[in-house]
Amino acid sequence: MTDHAALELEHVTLRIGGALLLKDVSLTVPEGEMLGVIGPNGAGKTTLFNIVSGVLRPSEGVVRLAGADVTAQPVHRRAAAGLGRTFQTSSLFPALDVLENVRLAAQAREGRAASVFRIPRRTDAATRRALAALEEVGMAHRADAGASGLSHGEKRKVEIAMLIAMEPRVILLDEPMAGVGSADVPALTEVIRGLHRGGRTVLMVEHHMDVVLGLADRVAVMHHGELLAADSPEAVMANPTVQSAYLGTAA
Amino acid sequence: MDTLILLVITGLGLGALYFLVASGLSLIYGLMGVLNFAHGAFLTIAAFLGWEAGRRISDGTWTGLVISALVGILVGATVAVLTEVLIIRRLYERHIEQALVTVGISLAAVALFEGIWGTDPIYTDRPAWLTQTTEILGARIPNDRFVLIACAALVLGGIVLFLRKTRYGLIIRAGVENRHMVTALGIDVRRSFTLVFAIGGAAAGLGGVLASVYYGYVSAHLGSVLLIFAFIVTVIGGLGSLTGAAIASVLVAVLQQFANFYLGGTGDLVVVVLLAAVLLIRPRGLMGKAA
Amino acid sequence: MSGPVADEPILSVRNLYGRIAGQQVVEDVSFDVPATGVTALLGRNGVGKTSTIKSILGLIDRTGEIRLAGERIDRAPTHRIVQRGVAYVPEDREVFGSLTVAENLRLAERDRSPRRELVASLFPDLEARREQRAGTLSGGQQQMVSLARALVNENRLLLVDEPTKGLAPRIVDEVADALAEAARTAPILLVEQNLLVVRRLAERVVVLSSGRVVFTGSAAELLDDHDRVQRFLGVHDEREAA
Amino acid sequence: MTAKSLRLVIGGILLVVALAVLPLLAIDIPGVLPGPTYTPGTLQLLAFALLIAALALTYRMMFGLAGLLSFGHALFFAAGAYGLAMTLEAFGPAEWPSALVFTVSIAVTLVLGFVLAATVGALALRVTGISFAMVTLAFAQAGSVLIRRNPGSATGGDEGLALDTSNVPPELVGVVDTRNLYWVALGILVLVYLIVLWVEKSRAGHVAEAIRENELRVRVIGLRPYNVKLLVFIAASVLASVAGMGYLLLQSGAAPRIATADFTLTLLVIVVLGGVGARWGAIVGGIVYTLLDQRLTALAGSDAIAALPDILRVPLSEPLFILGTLFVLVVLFLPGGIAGLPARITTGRKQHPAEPEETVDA
Amino acid sequence: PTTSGGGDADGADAAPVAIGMITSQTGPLAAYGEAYTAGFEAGLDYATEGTGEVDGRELEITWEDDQGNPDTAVAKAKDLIGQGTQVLAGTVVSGIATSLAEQAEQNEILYISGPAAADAITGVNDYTFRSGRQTYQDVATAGTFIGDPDGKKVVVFAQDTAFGQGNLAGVEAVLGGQGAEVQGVLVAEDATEFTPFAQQLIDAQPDLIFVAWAGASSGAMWTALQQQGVFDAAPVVTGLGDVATYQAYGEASADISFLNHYFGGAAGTEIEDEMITRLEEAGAVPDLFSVDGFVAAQMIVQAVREGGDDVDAMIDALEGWTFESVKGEVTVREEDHALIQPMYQVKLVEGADGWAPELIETVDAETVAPPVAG
Ligand SMILES: Nc1ncnc2c1ncn2[C@@H]1O[C@H](COP(=O)(O)OP(=O)(O)OP(=O)(O)O)[C@@H](O)[C@H]1O
Ligand SMILES: Nc1ncnc2c1ncn2[C@@H]1O[C@H](COP(=O)(O)OP(=O)(O)OP(=O)(O)O)[C@@H](O)[C@H]1O
Ligand SMILES: [Mg+2]
Ligand SMILES: [Mg+2]
Repeated sequence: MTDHAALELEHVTLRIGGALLLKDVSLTVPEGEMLGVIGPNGAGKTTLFNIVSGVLRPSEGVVRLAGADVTAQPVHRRAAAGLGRTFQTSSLFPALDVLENVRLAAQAREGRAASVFRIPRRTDAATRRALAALEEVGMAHRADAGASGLSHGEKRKVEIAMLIAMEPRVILLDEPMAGVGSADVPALTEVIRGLHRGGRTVLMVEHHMDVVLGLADRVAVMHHGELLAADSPEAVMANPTVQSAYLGTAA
Repeated sequence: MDTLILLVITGLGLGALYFLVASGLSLIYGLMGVLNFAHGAFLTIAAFLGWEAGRRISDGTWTGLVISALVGILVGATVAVLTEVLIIRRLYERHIEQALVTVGISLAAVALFEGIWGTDPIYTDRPAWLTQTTEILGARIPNDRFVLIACAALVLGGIVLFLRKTRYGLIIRAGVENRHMVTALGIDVRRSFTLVFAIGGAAAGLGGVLASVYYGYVSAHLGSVLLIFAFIVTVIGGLGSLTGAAIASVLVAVLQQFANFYLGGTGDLVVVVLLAAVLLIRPRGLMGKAA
Repeated sequence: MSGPVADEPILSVRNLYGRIAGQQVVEDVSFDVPATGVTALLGRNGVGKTSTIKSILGLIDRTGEIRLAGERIDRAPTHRIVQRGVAYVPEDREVFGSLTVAENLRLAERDRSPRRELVASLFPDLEARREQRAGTLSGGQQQMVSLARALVNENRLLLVDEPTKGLAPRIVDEVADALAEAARTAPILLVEQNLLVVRRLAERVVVLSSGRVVFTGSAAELLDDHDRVQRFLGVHDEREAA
Repeated sequence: MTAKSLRLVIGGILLVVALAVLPLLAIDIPGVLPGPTYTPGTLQLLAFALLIAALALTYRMMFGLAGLLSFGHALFFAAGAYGLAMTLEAFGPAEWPSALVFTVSIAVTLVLGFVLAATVGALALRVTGISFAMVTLAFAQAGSVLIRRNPGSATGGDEGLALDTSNVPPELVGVVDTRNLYWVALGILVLVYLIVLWVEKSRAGHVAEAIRENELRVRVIGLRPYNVKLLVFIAASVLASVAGMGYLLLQSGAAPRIATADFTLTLLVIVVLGGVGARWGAIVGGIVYTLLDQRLTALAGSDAIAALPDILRVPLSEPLFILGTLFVLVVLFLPGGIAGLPARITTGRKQHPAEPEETVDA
Repeated sequence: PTTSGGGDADGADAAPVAIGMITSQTGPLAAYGEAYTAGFEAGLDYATEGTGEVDGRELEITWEDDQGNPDTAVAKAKDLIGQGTQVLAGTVVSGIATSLAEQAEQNEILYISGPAAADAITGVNDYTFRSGRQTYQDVATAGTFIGDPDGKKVVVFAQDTAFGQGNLAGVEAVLGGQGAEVQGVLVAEDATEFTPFAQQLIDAQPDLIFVAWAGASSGAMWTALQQQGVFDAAPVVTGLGDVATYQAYGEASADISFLNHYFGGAAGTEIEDEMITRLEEAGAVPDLFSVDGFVAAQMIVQAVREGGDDVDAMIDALEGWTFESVKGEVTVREEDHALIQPMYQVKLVEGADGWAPELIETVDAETVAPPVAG
């Protein structure tokens, strides 16, 4: 294990057009931490994830993964270096079946993922890893189903299986519970806990406060593109700005 | 010097013709995402029927020409509406298929026109003034170029006003993105889409009649020749941008004139290079909106 | 416009069948939406709540009898149904990403005198972003646009599908307030996962399971019965589902 | 290997064998083939159909698998045909045996095809969607213009380029040897099929499919779409030039028509007609289209048509009118193309319900 | 179609001779194909005195449509050859003629090319003959308009296609060879705006402008030349095409000097009358390429009569053959199979039905004979 933090942001600022989307955000996430990210709608949480995963480049500032400066690296390089993410709205490959979806992720991990000289087989390592990942999220029985016919909760689980198959060291989850029925929340919470327990560093944006409080080691609060605080769940919940700007009376 | 002026003004005239063809194409493509390969066929049939009507009533006069133009506009709009209602409508949100059926229509239409009007060009009569020239700074400019430029400007202004002043532009842009949601807001998208096709077809119809004035003939292939330039102009100008298409039309035509004249007839090669270069440097085209 | 008679339901659905891509997703569903207040349509993921609403609007293939204030609407095309005063807030927001916020709202205005001030006061955040393209809004902001599009008109019925999905807790509160406010003038058929919101807004509930109605009755009756909540919605504790 | 795939393999082999022995049989299908299968005219037509099928297969790999809508595929077919014709003519030291010159010319053409594909692909793939289609169109248009311009009398311009047969094996020259050319065409089709099958089944094929669905998602799992798309583009293009070489030998020449955008559009029509969903769709599409084209022309010239009243005679005597109309009907009513037919017959269901028509308000 | 194993299997001389005619019945040049076909029918009727037989042997003629497309033509040719065709003839498209000549050589049968004008077909191989004129003869006829070309300046205005390039090369060879200074103004085929080029022509200050143009854009091109005053600057010569083009020159018609291969009434020979009678009976009119078809029929009959089934004997029968035809006396030159024939100088005059051609002068066959192709 290195002595570097899993993820470091230094003075990250993002401007698009005239709008200031992120203001001087600095954040360090140590190896193995589960960090909850909360904040009002439009605070910049998804934007932050886009910066970390490389979908957006910061106007200023530096992004480091395991000590290495990745600010200029394209998305796929960061992913190959062990960064996995999900999207706020489900995105699978609808024309492929569930197993194929997950196997793509597993292949990517192995390298030579897009080789013409290798034909995937039911027995190869990537397939085995994909099946194991589906097993882990309880979706193995749906391996042959087409991805487009899955229910919302099932899609969420398959996305997480893809993450597991990639074996990333750092994971970004953007609202994994959005649209998941109450009945499935506990199971999915367990799946996420499992992700973290495997020693991975997890950042999770989530509006379901009990899920955040139940899982996170630390909670970061975004507001108007700024990082207001990153502290223990209790301390954050007690913060008056969080109370008024984010929680309102519903908490 | 007069060669230069001649090149520029005739280039403008050619650009006007390109724009007349491209305007309908760009409108339909930009708003509805339908890459309409049948646009050339709209144009050709309008030119043929416009010519048939014009010559029956009074050949080679201004009345004849005006009647041709009106008939052409009407025919273009009608054929476009029929195409939309009978065929394109069934394929909404399936843009590739839409483009494909229009390929089929254009193949079939050109063959049908050849069957009806034969393979040889049919030479048309024009009012005498159109075949004369006007001298500008020593360059003798054929008069029909001025008509082309004026019509193109009118069409550009008309369509821009239509989009600005009515809700149709909005409805169609939204409808292309998510048709169901537009109906769920209580709007009859189909009517708007048909209207846009009608306008695009009318522009093609006018373009067809004017093209037959410019070339001096009508033939089954009139439309297909112009269509490829109209595509190029639409893409260089930026999808959905009518002003972009107008600027690109002039740019392409003038450049083509100069290259044909000074660079050993390389006009079309230069245009092709321009297209590739613009797309590679600025994939959205000159005036296209950010993706 | 003749106001509905007090005891006549604004919406009545009988033997509704709906299919997507040849697959039956709504089966023989019948229920009424009373002319006032909020009726919640509940059920676990994938039981067909969204599909039911879409069938009512004619957005998917459907058969059955649907009446709006007594008049048959099951053969009418979507835009006609909406023009009769039905507003729809879709599950996935479905804002027009390439249009600006202002354009999204302008498109939705059906009435002569749209209630622009109401919308502006409900969602001040949107006022500030009128010229931003809706595709670049955050998820929550898009949800606000979607709601605003429905509330900008005078409606006879609101069909609202998971309006609080992805919203921050404080906004969930505000949206619930807005819906409560809206429900004073027009009845709402609401799909919602957050049972706290359901309890706060709904008087009546209809529960679906695998495309069929399994329960209709008062909201309190259902929510207070832990057994039923557990059976129909798979939830042990209402709070857990907040 | 599962029982099902084993059956498929055996079926495929039997089919190829059946096709291979056709020239030895005298099967006559009046109305479909111009004459019995051993006659040179019929073999020529069949061989042409097989080559077009091979070309359609390569086009499907790009369009159907990777979702790359190219308007410039004809360029690579033409590169194969013209490339081989030009190398055969321009080069070949007199002291080399002609078999060697022939082989080396093929190799040189393949390398040229590869370089061209890599260059065009590398540039065009920097943009996506319609822009990609337009850039490929631009390159193909440039190629087409160059061929027609006849620079340095290298391409023969409008008149095309005749095959210089001095270094072509005598078995591939002359009408009596049409049979051999037929076998060459069949060989090319089988080769193309196997390579396309391999690419599609490989990891790269799966990734290409995923890219078609959602490019950002592919990048997020750590793959670079550009490389895979380029690979598919190059593979399809080089195979297209192989088909082009077959075409040159079969036709004893190359005509500028094969470099035009219209030719690419024809390919698109073929692939859609056959059905994008399946490989065999492209093959069937290629064969059906070629035969239809030929037969409809025969029909157009027939006395039966000439005797019809004008309103029927004019459209029916235009083969392209019939093909175009047929194509529109297929897109409208048979979305899966010919390859989609079996599934439709077994499910018997309309896949795309028309929008409910406007009805009178109650 | 039936298959025949060739004449000799039956032993009898009465076996029919299979002739394959390939030309455009559809496609861009269908009109030319039609004229050629009608001319051929007339010629066959004339040469066989209405019997369709030569020495008791039936000429079994199969017509095929090349659609203007070499692929189709080659397929059709192979089919015909495979079925035992001994003589191929036809096509108006030079590209197709090249392919057919290639097939004729590969398969050792006789080929008589149609109206396709490319010089390259002359002398391409032993099996290939022409029934029409070639580019060289057109150009040489144009040259007759300026008397002695020595020291004169000739500008060739043409499209940058094989046809245009061929004409420029022709002018350079013919008139350049006679001491004229030749300059080419070549325009891209797709160009639609010709006004600037008209200026360029005037600026060149030529003694003669030779225009070689094909296709639909010719109308716009002539208008441009007229508008810019090119006709005032120098005499303009071009080839007069088929009937359909007579009205294409618009206002410029009277100012252009035309060279011509043939138009109805140009020759004034008895055989021409014979042809016209037959054409009119068949509902056709005499046109540019009627003679090519007529000559082709005469040549085929001669080949079969003298050569029987032996292709070498057929070649011998045609090589050096001089005969009376529509345009007068024509000769199949022995060395390269060029068809040595007279050409015409023509002008257009306006009549009740629009513009119609009128003969100025017949140009002697030897004056415009191409040099022997090597
Ligand atoms: N191109 C742009 N121009 C202007 N503002 C933009 C642009 N793109 C995004 N924004 C704004 O940036 C802010 C951050 O958006 P982001 O999606 O990161 O929010 P979020 O915290 O994820 O919210 P939510 O919880 O609702 O998903 C939003 O206010 C959004 O409107
Ligand atoms: N486009 C589609 N293609 C195939 N099946 C679909 C499609 N859309 C929905 N379904 C299926 O229809 C059923 C009902 O879906 P619906 O969206 O109505 O459920 P829901 O009750 O709204 O669920 P959720 O709570 O997840 O929103 C589900 O089983 C779903 O898988
Ligand atoms: Mg977000
Ligand atoms: Mg739902």
